[in-house]
Amino acid sequence: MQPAERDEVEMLSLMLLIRRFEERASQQYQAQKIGGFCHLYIGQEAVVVGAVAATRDDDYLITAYRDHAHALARGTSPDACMAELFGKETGCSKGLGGSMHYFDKARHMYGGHAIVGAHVPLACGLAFACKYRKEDRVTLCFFGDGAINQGAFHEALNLAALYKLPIVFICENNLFAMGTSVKRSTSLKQIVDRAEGYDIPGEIVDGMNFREVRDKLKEVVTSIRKEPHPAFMEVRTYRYRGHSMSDPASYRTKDELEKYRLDDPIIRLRAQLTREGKLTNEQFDNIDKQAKQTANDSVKFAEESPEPPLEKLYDYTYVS
Amino acid sequence: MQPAERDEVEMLSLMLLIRRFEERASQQYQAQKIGGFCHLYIGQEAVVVGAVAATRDDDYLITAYRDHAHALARGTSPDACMAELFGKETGCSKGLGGSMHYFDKARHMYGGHAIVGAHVPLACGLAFACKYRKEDRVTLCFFGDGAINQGAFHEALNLAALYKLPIVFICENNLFAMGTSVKRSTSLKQIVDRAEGYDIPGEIVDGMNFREVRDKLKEVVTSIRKEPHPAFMEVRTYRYRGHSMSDPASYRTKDELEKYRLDDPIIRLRAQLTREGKLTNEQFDNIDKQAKQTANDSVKFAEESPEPPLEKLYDYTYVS
Amino acid sequence: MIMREITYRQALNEAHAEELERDPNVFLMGEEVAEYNGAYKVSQGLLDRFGAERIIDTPISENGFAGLGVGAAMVGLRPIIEFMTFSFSLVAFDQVVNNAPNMLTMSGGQFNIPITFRGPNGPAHQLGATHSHATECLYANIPGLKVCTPATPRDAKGLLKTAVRDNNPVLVLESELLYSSKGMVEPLDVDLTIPLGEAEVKREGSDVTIICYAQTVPLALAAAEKLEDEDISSEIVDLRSIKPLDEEAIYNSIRKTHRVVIVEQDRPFCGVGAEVCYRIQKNIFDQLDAPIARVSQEDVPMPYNEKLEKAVLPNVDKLIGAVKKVCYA
Amino acid sequence: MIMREITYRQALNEAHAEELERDPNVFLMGEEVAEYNGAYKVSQGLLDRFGAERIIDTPISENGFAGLGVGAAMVGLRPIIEFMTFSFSLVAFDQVVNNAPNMLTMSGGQFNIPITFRGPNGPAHQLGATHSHATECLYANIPGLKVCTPATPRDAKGLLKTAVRDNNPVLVLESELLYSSKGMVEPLDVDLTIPLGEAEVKREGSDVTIICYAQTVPLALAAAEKLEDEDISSEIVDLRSIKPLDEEAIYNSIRKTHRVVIVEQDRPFCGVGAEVCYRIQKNIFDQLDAPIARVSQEDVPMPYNEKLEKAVLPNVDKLIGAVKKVCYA
Ligand SMILES: Cc1ncc(C[n+]2csc(CCOP(=O)(O)OP(=O)(O)O)c2C)c(N)n1
Ligand SMILES: Cc1ncc(C[n+]2csc(CCOP(=O)(O)OP(=O)(O)O)c2C)c(N)n1
Ligand SMILES: [Mg+2]
Ligand SMILES: [Mg+2]
Repeated sequence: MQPAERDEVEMLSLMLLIRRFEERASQQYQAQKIGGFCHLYIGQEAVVVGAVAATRDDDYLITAYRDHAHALARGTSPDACMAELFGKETGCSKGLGGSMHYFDKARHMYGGHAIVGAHVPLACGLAFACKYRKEDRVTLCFFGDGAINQGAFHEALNLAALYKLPIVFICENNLFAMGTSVKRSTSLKQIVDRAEGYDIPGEIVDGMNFREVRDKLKEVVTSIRKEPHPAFMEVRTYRYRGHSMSDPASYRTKDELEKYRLDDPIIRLRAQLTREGKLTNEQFDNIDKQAKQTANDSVKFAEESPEPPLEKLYDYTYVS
Repeated sequence: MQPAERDEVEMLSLMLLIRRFEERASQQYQAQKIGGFCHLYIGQEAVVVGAVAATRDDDYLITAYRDHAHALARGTSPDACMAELFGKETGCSKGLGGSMHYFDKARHMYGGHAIVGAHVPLACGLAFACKYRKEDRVTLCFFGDGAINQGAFHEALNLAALYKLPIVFICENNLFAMGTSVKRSTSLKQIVDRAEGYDIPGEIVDGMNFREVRDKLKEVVTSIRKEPHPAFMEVRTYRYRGHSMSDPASYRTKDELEKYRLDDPIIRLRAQLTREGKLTNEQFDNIDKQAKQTANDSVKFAEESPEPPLEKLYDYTYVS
Repeated sequence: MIMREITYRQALNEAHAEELERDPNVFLMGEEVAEYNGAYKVSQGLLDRFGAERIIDTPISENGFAGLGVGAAMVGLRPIIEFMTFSFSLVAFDQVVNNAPNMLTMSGGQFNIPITFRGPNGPAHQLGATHSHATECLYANIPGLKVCTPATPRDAKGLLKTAVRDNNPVLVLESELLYSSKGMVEPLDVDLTIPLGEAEVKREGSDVTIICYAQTVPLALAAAEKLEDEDISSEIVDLRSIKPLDEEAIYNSIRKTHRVVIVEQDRPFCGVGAEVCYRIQKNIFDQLDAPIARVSQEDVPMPYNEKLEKAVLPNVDKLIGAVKKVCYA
Repeated sequence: MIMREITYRQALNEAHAEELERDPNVFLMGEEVAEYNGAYKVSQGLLDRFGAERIIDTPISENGFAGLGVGAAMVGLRPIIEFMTFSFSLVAFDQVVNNAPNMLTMSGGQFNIPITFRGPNGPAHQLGATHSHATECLYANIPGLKVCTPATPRDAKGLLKTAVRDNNPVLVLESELLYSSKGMVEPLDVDLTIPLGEAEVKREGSDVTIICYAQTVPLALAAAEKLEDEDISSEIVDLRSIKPLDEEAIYNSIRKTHRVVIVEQDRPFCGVGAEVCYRIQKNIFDQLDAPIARVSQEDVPMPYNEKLEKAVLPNVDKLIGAVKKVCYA
């Protein structure tokens, strides 16, 4: 079963929805409606949306704490996503997980994980289960450039290669781990070179270009479905905001930021579609209006949702 | 300060001493004079002796639990080494460390470590200290082929490369980690390729050939002393015995073992020296007799040594 | 029903085989579990019987394969992860204490983790400071984990089978020094399971309650024999599970004896005995005729020397001393 | 001597600066400690002042750089290793619990490890299950480690300076929620050190002893105020160090009050309070007029929701409830 070609305008809408959702989330965080850590994906939207466009809904997906986009891209409702930030019972993790722990079992979104690198072995387990059950699903494992220096990452890559697991390791290289640039954290000229150390095929992908992400991933996924094996993608991208809501990001220059903004993945796909006559300005404005509306609605939904009842406090430690 | 060229006959004597010492240790283990785990180095002698021949006495050395040879090669007395196995107070770790934990501060032997891979970060710390103090020492860090799949190994290599630490990572590739062959534990065609993933220069060395180990390491060490940097060596060797005293090693064939025995590092160096007229048969026999005598004497010494007194039990938890 | 005398090792081996047979979602993964048949031969013959897809050797990557197990459990497999010893689980600590037990809460109840971590735990014989960790108090501190500590072949088999069927992460802490010990176990056609959280009175008595588990159970039984000679009648309560803890069994015994000694194999500071002590004094303070005593390890890193190691560990003499103290208090 | 009012953060910053100044063997290493000036700004300005050779940023490799620190300490450097939070120390658990504290024993006394591990510990605010670990009981279980938990700026400065000079591995467990709190501290020209293993009576009282540390100290002080209104006079003993534990200070207070509540920030099962309770009942059983009570976290993974998080944590109301219970028992 190959996925139907996903409509590009729809994918553009998804990117817009993610962006508008996070802009609202950011406002709500500043208004102290949201607590804990909150990491925004703004600027990186083409990465996960490109990945989703290249895969099936029943492929497995897992990521780190910068996870809002990953759930939204998989179809988790913006209402449930915003409610989670508000710690509400209607949230995608019942208000118990928060920003860093979005989960959506029905949509094969396996989180939302906050210990850097620690979910990479989990991803191997997901892929292992597919192979064990002789399913042809692929597991998409997203992580940051900072994660590649954790022991867990290393052990997982070796295991994936050894057991020939059907998994794509997708490094969202946004050049920084908090305030530390890749140059200062990693002994390599390019991250993708590390994959060679496990005999895993690797590729560099322009993460600001939706079509490139989709097309390169499609190729890889097709190959994996034929014969399970791991693959590695270094996807080059950029986050416009600070690391988390509390980070002023003074470790980089305005110029650098502006350079990337000009390369915005949404503007780029919009331009491509417009040029090709597949999207008018009016249509785009409508899509954007819709995205904003959905995001606003999600705030309203979250605000009006109930908190998890106190007596449920003990219900999530063990199942019977 | 370059080390004086170490006399090759002396180095041969050292290899013989190591072998005879471990043969005695093996007997004493079977006689239940020695407890816990005990891992023999027999067959691998050229690796550490070659390394010691290429370095200075004040260079730092650290290794895993298969460590008898490393202490002996550094000059720790066979008496103290055997007494340690017997758990005696005269042991090189006062009988508190045992076979896996030989230490000799005066000879810059920093152990003897039993958690696979966990000493590799320690080695980085030793090298870091040298750089911090602007000393031109090199740190030699030995570990097995099994250790390269531990997270600690990976994090340490990246740190060493990033901080440009003066360290040689020496992988004693004896083809097996317990009963698991390298092929079954590692996703790579050759271990040395993993060093590339950290941009660390690597080399493959024939570990059954004393001269090759010494000469290749000398080159590397000279380069490091000029300008601190890490280097990686995959030294191919073989252990004749089981993993530890309790392992029958039934995972490999007699033929394989015999093949390596023919390539014995002691026989090889002896032949080279004899061919070159630097060693007569009589001299060799004398050396071997001496080695056996020393090993036997060490057993006697260990047997006659006192146990650590009970009241010292609390003296090694904290220092003042 | 004719009981059989088998070893603790054999009991564990049977538990594996039966659960692997029963449920295709069960698999065993760990270092040397397959081709080598287990470092301690617990998995002897399983590779031959169940094949390489279900009995899986790993590289020395505990953190990696523990995490792999948790991931596989997220989608309904039921991994048994063997740590060659629990001392090596410390390099996988994050996976065991974060990913396995927190997933249910973090996902708002969507993902339970039906995983079993097992292997020998606690000091064995002259293995030194890094290879002798008794981890039960560390893991029992973590909400979301269950921890059991079988002392007999029967408990080993029954608890492991229960653990594999449990829908939560369970640690089965075995004992290297018990692998060759023997005991009576139900015949092979009995589907033996023992509930987690049920202690067992291994010996009845009236003067003092000795609370023990794992390696300290045979030790307590030996002490009880000797104490009998001095007319002290000891009741031996084997906790079997550390978490959940069977408080009622403890209190029932103390209501009879009014005196307690806890003998544990872990280190004293924040050890299992401390928690048990706290609960006893909180819940049945008035039943106590003497302070609660504990015998645990000395609070020092484990030395290699045999005599010193013995001095660090709890033993029969220390236990007898403690019992007498609480009895004559 | 004119005391100054400074923040806990500032106090830690001064402690670093003074020890770096005093001893060229001291260096600071951790994630974001240098160019970013610390995730919580504890190391503000240190890079500028001491340079990149002594204030060192790392990749996200806690196990790696913790181990690097231990290695450097083997040859006499005195590393301060910052964990961005102690929740992240769990990926470095093996280095902290094996290499740092065991080296002295394993080497027969040849290598002591003068290292300080520091950073915020325990729940902060809505950080969820993996970022809220209170690790004090886990580390205090390990022989060879020392563990302290400053609650005030003065203690933070004095204990950290002592830790850096200690020749053993010491964990300084700070509190994120206390970083901005203020308190009086000696002038800069005073070389303030506070011994490890000395508790401090933070408030005198006669009816009940409240034992606390770290984040539960301000909580206990607040409860004491309220209890005063109900004519219950509380003595507040701040442990300051968990290991070594100042038993005498505890007993001295109890000899006065005969009633005890322990309020701790960690999880209950095998928590710090369990150990303290065991020692009290063992050593001064006869002084107790009521069972010892503990207030600790609920034994569940930390939920994100604010209301639920509050319900998990110890708080003033829970503490007052517990005090009344032991006072009216
Ligand atoms: C083991 C661990 N160490 C430290 C942290 C704190 N931390 C959270 S995110 C982060 C940076 C990660 O950067 P990167 O992997 O590049 O992902 P990005 O934030 O850029 O998406 C750090 C250090 C953590 N969560 N886990
Ligand atoms: C973290 C950890 N896991 C497992 C072990 C048990 N163990 C001890 S040695 C060993 C094999 C190591 O093989 P290798 O690194 O190749 O070294 P060799 O024994 O061949 O010298 C294993 C699995 C351990 N000591 N530490
Ligand atoms: Mg990044
Ligand atoms: Mg090997």
